[in-house]
Amino acid sequence: MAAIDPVIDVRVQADDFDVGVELGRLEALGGGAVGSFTGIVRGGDGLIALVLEHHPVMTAKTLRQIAEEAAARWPLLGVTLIHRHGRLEPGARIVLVGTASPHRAAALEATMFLIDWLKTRAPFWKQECFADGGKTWVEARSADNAAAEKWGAAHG
Amino acid sequence: MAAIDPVIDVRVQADDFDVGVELGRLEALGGGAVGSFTGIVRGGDGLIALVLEHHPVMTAKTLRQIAEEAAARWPLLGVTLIHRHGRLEPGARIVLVGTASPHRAAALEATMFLIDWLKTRAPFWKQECFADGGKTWVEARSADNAAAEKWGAAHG
Amino acid sequence: MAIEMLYFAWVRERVGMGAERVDPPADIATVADLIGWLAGQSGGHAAAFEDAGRIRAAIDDRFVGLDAAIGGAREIALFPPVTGG
Amino acid sequence: MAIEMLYFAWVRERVGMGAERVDPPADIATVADLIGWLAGQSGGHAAAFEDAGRIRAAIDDRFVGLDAAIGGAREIALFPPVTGG
Repeated sequence: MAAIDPVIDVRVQADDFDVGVELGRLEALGGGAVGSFTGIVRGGDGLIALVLEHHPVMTAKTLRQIAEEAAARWPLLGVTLIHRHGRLEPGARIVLVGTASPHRAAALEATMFLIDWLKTRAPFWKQECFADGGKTWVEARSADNAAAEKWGAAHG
Repeated sequence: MAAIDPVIDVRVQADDFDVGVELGRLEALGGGAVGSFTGIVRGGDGLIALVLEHHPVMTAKTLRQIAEEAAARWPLLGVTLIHRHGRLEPGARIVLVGTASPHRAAALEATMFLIDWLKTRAPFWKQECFADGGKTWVEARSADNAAAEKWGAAHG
Repeated sequence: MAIEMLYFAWVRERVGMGAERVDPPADIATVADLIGWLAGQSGGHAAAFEDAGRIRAAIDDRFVGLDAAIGGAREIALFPPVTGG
Repeated sequence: MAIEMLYFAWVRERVGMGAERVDPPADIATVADLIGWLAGQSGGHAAAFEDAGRIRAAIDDRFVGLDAAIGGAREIALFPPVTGG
């Protein structure tokens, strides 16, 4: 797998991102197969915003490690991970995972792996803000841990 | 699974498509999770173009059936399938699969299912055109059949 | 029993046309029978249909197996295994 | 042994600050020891660290278990399980 040296692009930012532009960069790597996952703030139950807090020093480093782990497991030409922080209203994009590979299964499996690991390993915390003024820190979900654990331990 | 009536958008066209616009439509459905796969013409070995022939009456109908099958298996809010035909040069997009769901695993598994079934069930045929004037019809791959078969038979 | 035939990809190229109207004899009951009969119609047809195992079929825009009965078919498409995606 | 502490999410809110410099006694050897010691520093610290099982930690920007030794640590972050993505 280490035969390919993938283009890893990791960003932690308050601003929105352009999914078409980001996936276009991955398409241009020539692999033929591009997979993506976009996470968006879901409304309902009076939610007016999520506030995403993060550990500023660790986040980019952790995302890079997760991207490198994916590149060690699948033949990837590129991995893009973008995670927003700050206040995000319903409908706002939170996270983008994008992969490029010569193989469609590699692109999509790596995408799934990346979002599963990112959910349980990247130092972000979500607070829900409701219309009635209430605020709640989102609890970690055991289903997320189970999803991450099915990929096994880190290689590195 | 039938509780949700998904937005199914199926297109067979010669023109290119805008991945950002298409995925934006799926994001707007409010599910929170959008998955995608984009297939692109891969260059190399003197390939100058693919020519995609299709069965004009059957293609859109078949893509719709495949999308409905995915919606019967996963809780999807939306499925977008766009497949181009005609002459496509290296770097050109061929196919887009996009899904929206409340659940990230559903979005990405359905994306994988859709591209696997599309490869083995949609009536398209690829011809490779080479710089030396040679033309070759792409042979069906047993790996593609195996990938499609792992999802089992149609529900309908 | 006139049937509108459609051919795609290398089947179309070998036959030398994308569509034709045929009127097979009454004892041609299945798609496989039809393929065997078509193979005798011209050199191009023979080249297209020399190996029926490589041919896939649709009757009136529905995929069928080669053992499918063709009675009542208005249109039959013959083509190689699909390679889209 | 002065350590720069960082707190995130509800740990930060309960402690009442995002960072502080602490100087725990010499017998505080592990992250778990540190959490127990911090819990005695104020009512806010007590509320944040009443259940050590809900706390995760990083030493000098690397995730560690609560049994990790803190000797030589420059900076220690304490926070709830992550909920990004």
